[in-house]
Amino acid sequence: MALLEVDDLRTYFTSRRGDVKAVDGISLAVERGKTLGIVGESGCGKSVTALSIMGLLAPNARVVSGSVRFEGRDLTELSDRELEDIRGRQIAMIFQDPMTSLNPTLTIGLQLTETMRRHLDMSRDEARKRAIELLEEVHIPNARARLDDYPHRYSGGMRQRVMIAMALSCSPKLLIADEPTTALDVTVQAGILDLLEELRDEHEMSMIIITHDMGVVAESADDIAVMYAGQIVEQTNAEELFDHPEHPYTEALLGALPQVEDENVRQGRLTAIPGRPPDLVDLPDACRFAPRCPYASRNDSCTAKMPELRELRPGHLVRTAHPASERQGAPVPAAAP
Amino acid sequence: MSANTGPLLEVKDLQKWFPVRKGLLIERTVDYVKAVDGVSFEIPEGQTLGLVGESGSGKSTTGYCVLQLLKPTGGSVRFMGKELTTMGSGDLREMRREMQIVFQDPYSSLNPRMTVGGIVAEPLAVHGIGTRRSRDARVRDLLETVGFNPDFTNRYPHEFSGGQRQRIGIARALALNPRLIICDEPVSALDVSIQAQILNLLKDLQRDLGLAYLFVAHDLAVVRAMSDHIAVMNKGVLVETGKANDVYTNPREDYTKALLAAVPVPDPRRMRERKRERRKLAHAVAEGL
Amino acid sequence: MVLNPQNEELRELTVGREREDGSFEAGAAINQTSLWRDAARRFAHNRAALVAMFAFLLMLAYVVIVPFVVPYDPNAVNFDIAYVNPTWTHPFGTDEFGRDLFLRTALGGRISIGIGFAGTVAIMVVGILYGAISGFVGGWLDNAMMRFLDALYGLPYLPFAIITLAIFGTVNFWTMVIALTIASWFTTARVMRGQIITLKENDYVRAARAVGARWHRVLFRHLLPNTLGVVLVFVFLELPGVVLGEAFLSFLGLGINPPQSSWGSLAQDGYTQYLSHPYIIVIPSVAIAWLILSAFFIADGLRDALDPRTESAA
Amino acid sequence: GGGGSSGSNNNATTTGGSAGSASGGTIRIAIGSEPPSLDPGLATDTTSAFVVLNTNVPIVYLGPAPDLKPEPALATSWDTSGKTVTLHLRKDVKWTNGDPVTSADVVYSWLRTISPQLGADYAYQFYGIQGAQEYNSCKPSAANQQCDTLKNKVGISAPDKYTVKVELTSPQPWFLQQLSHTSFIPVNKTAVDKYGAKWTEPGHIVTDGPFMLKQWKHDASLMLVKNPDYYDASSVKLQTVKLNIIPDGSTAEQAFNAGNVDVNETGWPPSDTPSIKNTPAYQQFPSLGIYYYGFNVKVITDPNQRKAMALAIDRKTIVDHITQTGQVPATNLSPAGIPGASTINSDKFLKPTADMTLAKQYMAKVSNPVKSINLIFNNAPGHKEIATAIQAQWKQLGINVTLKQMDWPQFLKFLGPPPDASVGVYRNGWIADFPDDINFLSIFQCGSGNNNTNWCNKQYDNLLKQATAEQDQQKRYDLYQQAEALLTGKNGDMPIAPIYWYTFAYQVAQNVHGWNTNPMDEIDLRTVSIG
Amino acid sequence: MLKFVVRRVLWTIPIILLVIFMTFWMMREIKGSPFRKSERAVPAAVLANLNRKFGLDKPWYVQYGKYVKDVATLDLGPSLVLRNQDVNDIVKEHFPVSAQLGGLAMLLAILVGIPIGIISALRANKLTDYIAMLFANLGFAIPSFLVATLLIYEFAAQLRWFPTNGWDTASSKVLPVIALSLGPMTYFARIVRGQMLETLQQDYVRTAKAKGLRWKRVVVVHVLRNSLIPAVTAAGPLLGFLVTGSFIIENIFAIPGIGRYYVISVSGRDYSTVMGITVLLAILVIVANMIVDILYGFLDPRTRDART
Ligand SMILES: Nc1ncnc2c1ncn2[C@@H]1O[C@H](COP(=O)(O)OP(=O)(O)OP(=O)(O)O)[C@@H](O)[C@H]1O
Ligand SMILES: Nc1ncnc2c1ncn2[C@@H]1O[C@H](COP(=O)(O)OP(=O)(O)OP(=O)(O)O)[C@@H](O)[C@H]1O
Ligand SMILES: [Mg+2]
Ligand SMILES: [Mg+2]
Repeated sequence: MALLEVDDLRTYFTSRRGDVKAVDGISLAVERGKTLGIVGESGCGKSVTALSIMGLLAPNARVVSGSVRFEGRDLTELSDRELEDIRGRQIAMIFQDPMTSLNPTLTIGLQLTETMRRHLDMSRDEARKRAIELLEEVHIPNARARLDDYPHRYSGGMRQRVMIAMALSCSPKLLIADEPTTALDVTVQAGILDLLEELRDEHEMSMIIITHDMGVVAESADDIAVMYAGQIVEQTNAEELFDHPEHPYTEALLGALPQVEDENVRQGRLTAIPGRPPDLVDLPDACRFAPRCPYASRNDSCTAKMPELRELRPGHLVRTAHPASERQGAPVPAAAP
Repeated sequence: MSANTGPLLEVKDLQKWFPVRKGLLIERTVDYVKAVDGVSFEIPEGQTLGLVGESGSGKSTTGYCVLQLLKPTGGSVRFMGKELTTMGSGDLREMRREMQIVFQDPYSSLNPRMTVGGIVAEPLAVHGIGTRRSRDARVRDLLETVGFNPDFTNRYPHEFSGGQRQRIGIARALALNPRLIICDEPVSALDVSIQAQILNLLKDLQRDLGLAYLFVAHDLAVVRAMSDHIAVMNKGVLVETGKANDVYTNPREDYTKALLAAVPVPDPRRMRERKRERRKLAHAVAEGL
Repeated sequence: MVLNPQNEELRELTVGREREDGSFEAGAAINQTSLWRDAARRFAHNRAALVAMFAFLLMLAYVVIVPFVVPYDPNAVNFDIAYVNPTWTHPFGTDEFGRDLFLRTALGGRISIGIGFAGTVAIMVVGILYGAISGFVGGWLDNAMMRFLDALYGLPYLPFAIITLAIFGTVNFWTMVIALTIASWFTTARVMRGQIITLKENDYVRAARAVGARWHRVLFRHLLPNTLGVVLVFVFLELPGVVLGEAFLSFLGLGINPPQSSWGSLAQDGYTQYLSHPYIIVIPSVAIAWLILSAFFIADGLRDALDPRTESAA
Repeated sequence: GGGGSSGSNNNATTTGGSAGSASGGTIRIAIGSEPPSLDPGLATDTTSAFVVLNTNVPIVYLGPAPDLKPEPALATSWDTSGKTVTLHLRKDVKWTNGDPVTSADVVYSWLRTISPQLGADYAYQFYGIQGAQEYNSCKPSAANQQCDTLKNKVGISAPDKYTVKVELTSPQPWFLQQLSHTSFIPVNKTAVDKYGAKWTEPGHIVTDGPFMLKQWKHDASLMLVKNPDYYDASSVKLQTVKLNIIPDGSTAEQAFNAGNVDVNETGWPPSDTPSIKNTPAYQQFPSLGIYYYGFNVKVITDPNQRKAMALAIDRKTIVDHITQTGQVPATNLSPAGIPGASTINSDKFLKPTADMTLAKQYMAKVSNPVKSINLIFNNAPGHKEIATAIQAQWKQLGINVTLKQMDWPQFLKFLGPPPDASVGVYRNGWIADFPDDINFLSIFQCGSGNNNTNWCNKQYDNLLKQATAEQDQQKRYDLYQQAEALLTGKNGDMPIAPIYWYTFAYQVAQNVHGWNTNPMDEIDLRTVSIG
Repeated sequence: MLKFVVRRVLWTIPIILLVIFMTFWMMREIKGSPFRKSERAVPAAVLANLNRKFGLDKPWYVQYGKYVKDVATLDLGPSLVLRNQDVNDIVKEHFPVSAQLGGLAMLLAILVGIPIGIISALRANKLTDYIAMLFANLGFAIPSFLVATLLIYEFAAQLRWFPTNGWDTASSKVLPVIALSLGPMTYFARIVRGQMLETLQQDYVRTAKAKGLRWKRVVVVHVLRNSLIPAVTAAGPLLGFLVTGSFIIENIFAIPGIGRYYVISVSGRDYSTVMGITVLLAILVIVANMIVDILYGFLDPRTRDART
């Protein structure tokens, strides 16, 4: 059994215009010790998925259906107090913006130790000692002295390291990182990603890494789920996805990305995706990508009915009527290893 | 325009120091933040210079100094053979017809209280070009050029998405038929799919109008896709300049190497190799702490 | 209490900061409303603000219309009908001179609301100019102007209004407005300066300068219009302060000249009679509270309406 | 008595009858303001006078109304011959520091008050004494020498330890009554020299009256205790007097109703008068004071218009519906309680009620009526209401009155004399300094500092001059009558419109006995008892 | 931080000079003399004596210079109206009363207003919230003179639980403090509520929740502290306002405070007293603001570095 199993999760927001179907039937599994990457355009529901797992949704959100099974327990059915015991202890989370995710009025030390004191029953001194170790672990120099500093004295990269240290402090089984490097410079990003990988191995935890950057998932994920408009449109392991993208959207995403190692990139043009994602309030019963899809036509099945998420090859799920391998003239890729 | 043989833009030894003021009652300048410290480069007509570097390395400041939106502390900026740093404000206004800027944030770069038409027409209005009628026509032209539905001139910017807004910003920059556009991270706020649209647009415009770009970005892949030459900036100084492909394939400075190695590529196998390279370099460069 | 003029919290407002709402293709507009219509729609969805708006308009209507329809002379003295308790013929009763309070409260409202708005506008004009210049010019001038403002902050508000009235020697509509303005524009100036300084950092201001716009265009086309939302909210936030200030001055006997009256002076009249005729103080007090509350909720609604961020948190 | 800068609710005292000598006790009195000064030389207002009078022995006390004859106090007897007055002092009056009060104290104190250095407002009370005005007018810094010379020329001397001799500038029949004024009360030189301006603080202050200042919490309360060494201590019944300063009438009324004070001297909102009048606590005393409207005769030039306006005022309505504390509608300037009033006020052209028909007749005679007039008044309680009523009454004559409410110093500035050209009518009042009608009539002399009307009538001035020299009382009253008629009579010029004569009203608890106020607003606590 | 304080303190000197100058100038512009207290004419000689005695016959710059010197030596001069008192005495005697009144009102406002704000934010859009905010808005809208009037009528005159006036016994302080504190109390309630709601949406609160902290701790440690910042910012000017602006309450309750004196002095043209009190109050406001700034630095460490 996987560590985390999300089954047909639907999270809607109440708004004046109607329900915003931010997450609309997502199923995921995170194996122990593995990293799941979730990629997708802004607004496709990546964060809402993560927050649904954590039970940290905004007051106007509600989980309409589905379950989030963590080690067999359905988190959506737990009370607030039970959830509090799991958060930070079993499942930890890092957020996108390290600038605002730390409380500016409390010292790093306090924010770091309070998790341990809450979950691990440590004394103040023990917790401080452990905090120093943790800061060293995330490569913060002069950790002892910097423990009593306030967050504003830390750079963005350092703050994100603190966030990581904090998330790891109780050795959670699952770490959810929601765009942990988007706000950071490339060099810093690389450092953070390396660090996460290093710690994941060390602590033997599982990870969900959420990003809009294909490069980031390529670097750190074992399995990847591509999201589009509240749904998963393609899901498989990392190499398979980059080698043989099936969904037109995945293909387009890859084509739109300039390649730093491509000598001729200056001369060529990039693949742009026309159109825009659908309104999450008013969704037709059709493939959500159809309006932007170069392969969809009016009398297609996918403009009349939502395609199922199907297992095209073992371990390669895709939700489209026009997977690359089924298109005319497309070479049929070898089965995934 | 006087024919001149030199490059379109020639920046020499550009400096911009921001004073750090301290003092009890009356503040005195005690120190400087050397945001730009001795930067030199040139951009020939119709070409693109890519300026890369980490956050805070002084890229935007360089751009502003070129346009004289910030008064440089020292150095020279010659544009079309004329020295801008010592130019009077009247002459400078004239020069502004020839050089424009596109900003990173499509949200803060358009005045929310002005219509799309008003925004794009503003450069024309400021320079008293044309009648209201002829300006309207020109605005429609411009919007069409950038792929923006010209029927929406009476709408307000907030009604449009980031990509659309960025097009409005580009239309504004094109209004005066400039020769040089400074693109200050024009795509870093956009999603990948939109980013590609804008990059394609900028490329097309360069080809059709013969524009020169100073293309500022922190995403090395994007810079590479856009630039003929590259300048790598770190802490206010240029650490490396050269032809784009040379810099990318053969970086000389460790800083450049580290920068390149840190760029993720969408290919897991390639990524594993890069990670190893990166680790090797890791100690050569400060980690941005 | 008087709305503390030095308090910025209430006025800390954000100019419409748009939220990234996704990226869409060039061409179709995302939503087809103008900024103001958008705000109006949001305002219309705020029930408290709507009720307040209705209450406010009702009050305005009362104040404007009643003097035309009530058949009494507001200043005629007739001791025979003094102190008539509220009845149908005199819905608010009569005062010691037998004057109809329904009519006089309406007339007093004209003055109170008039002073309120005139004072607010004066505060706005002075504060906006001062703040805008300070923030726009920046540098040492900004520094000097802010230090000067610090000094003014040291001046206690109502006593200075009193001193100002004493300098004028006579209390009429305009001297009252000036007195209430003189020590109340500081906060507006500060907030305005903050606004301008923030707005100055917007790229569209840079863009305007990059195309060669001169300072006045930058100030009047790009900066000031963008403070409009804040200014509008401020008008309704300042209003209670000015109205209450007028009431306090009237209460101290520094009110508008009789037989004219304002709600403040009516309340003062009422104060001296509250033991025997309590309705006389209650009516103008309720009117003041009515005005203040409705202005306050309107301000609240406007602030939310003009801040597109509130959209999501419905 | 001091000024009536406050409104219609003022207060006053005479030595009351003999109340039963109940055992001593504490009385708590609400007073309207902090006494600005307890220095007899500097006190100018009624509140200060109240405390000064009860902590000191004046030169003379005033007898009961209506005559208000001088009665022995510090001076046991006196001789008057022409312009010379000789005072014989009591020998058993002691300062609270044990020293006797002597003629030297009197001479010292008077010269101190006159001296330009002290800057006493009431120095002019002494101007009837030879050389006083000259001394008071000298500039001490310019030539000290000169001031000293002038000081020596002031007609005040002490032939022996208990005799004071005064040389007046003219025979002033009222001078002895004037001596009852607090500004003539001697001060203790030792204390003044030792503590300077602060000598009136408790602990420093040295007095000689029935009570001593024990405690003074500024702006909150004063506590007086009985002076055991007062020469007539046995007749003083109260042990302690607590004066609570409550400026707000409503609060004072509430405090009285709640039993927090025994006497409400502050007053109350007029609208509460009808109910208070029905309680046994209500006490009312007549006053030598007038509330009037003055005309600026340079603006309202036609006497017929002034008469019309004066006639149009319905005094009774004002008294009944606005002031309400038993004030008497004033048909003349001279108060009904002034000695000789029956003679002086015999021309009753004006009536307590309005005579609209007559008023309109007079108005019709006016060739160029002034139809729009500014009326100024200060912003103390009560004035606004009266002005509002009169505005409505004058409206019936077709006159549009604009009311201008001002704060006090501003008001005085507009008042002049001469009054500001914009002023058509002003409100004013007068409470007697001493009980002789000259005190009222001389207000309207040409060039008088209190004549704010611009009205100047030589005939009137002559009548007053004759009266000043006239020793025969009845003849003097006749002269006063002629003068009064020039003001408010049928053939008079009507520079003023009298409105009402003051009364003083209090809430006095049932267990307080002997509370009394004389017509000059003096409250004497010697005879008051509680229990 | 120390430097910041020193700097603020140094800056107050020119600011206070400016305040003195402005007050001085305004007082000179007021018509009317401090030496006419009644209708009675004051003879020219007497007026001259008085002007000479108080130095009002000197040119304005001499008066101003002397005044500044006096202030520097902490001698505010004699009162022009209360002839036996110095402004120093007046201040010494009455300021503590106002300070106590203002301080107590402030304390009450904080002790009641802040919890109301907190509770109503935590119960946002529930009945408790509506009731609390109804109270807060009414308290904001009803003029304090009406509140004072009602309190005296009900609790002093009718029920006789408290005295109607005065400032000597503890029970006499109850009603005025309540009357004065109602406005600021509701003000605190509103700003705390507003800021709480804002803070509750901050990323770091989400972080705290993600750490699994108990809700109570999240509120107390992470939300409260940050929500109090605007209240603290408001408190400085408010304290100044409470001490300077309490004269209506002082008048109604017959409290011997400085606020009432101020008004009396203005209408009495007691220049020296007005000036003295103004300077004092200006210093008070400036100091209050300074303390707030320091406190602010305490609560929000970001500002500590930003300002040195
Ligand atoms: N509180 C809310 N109320 C209403 N709609 C919401 C709310 N929060 C999120 N949404 C909507 O839910 C959808 C998914 O949001 P989500 O934050 O999960 O996107 P995301 O994939 O994380 O995007 P990004 O890359 O920008 O973080 C969006 O369309 C957003 O507008
Ligand atoms: N007005 C200013 N005053 C003081 N320092 C400034 C000012 N503007 C910029 N700086 C400093 O100058 C340096 C360069 O800033 P600049 O904005 O040019 O960097 P950048 O390379 O564009 O970074 P980014 O990628 O974040 O936009 C930074 O350290 C910044 O803090
Ligand atoms: Mg997200
Ligand atoms: Mg930049």
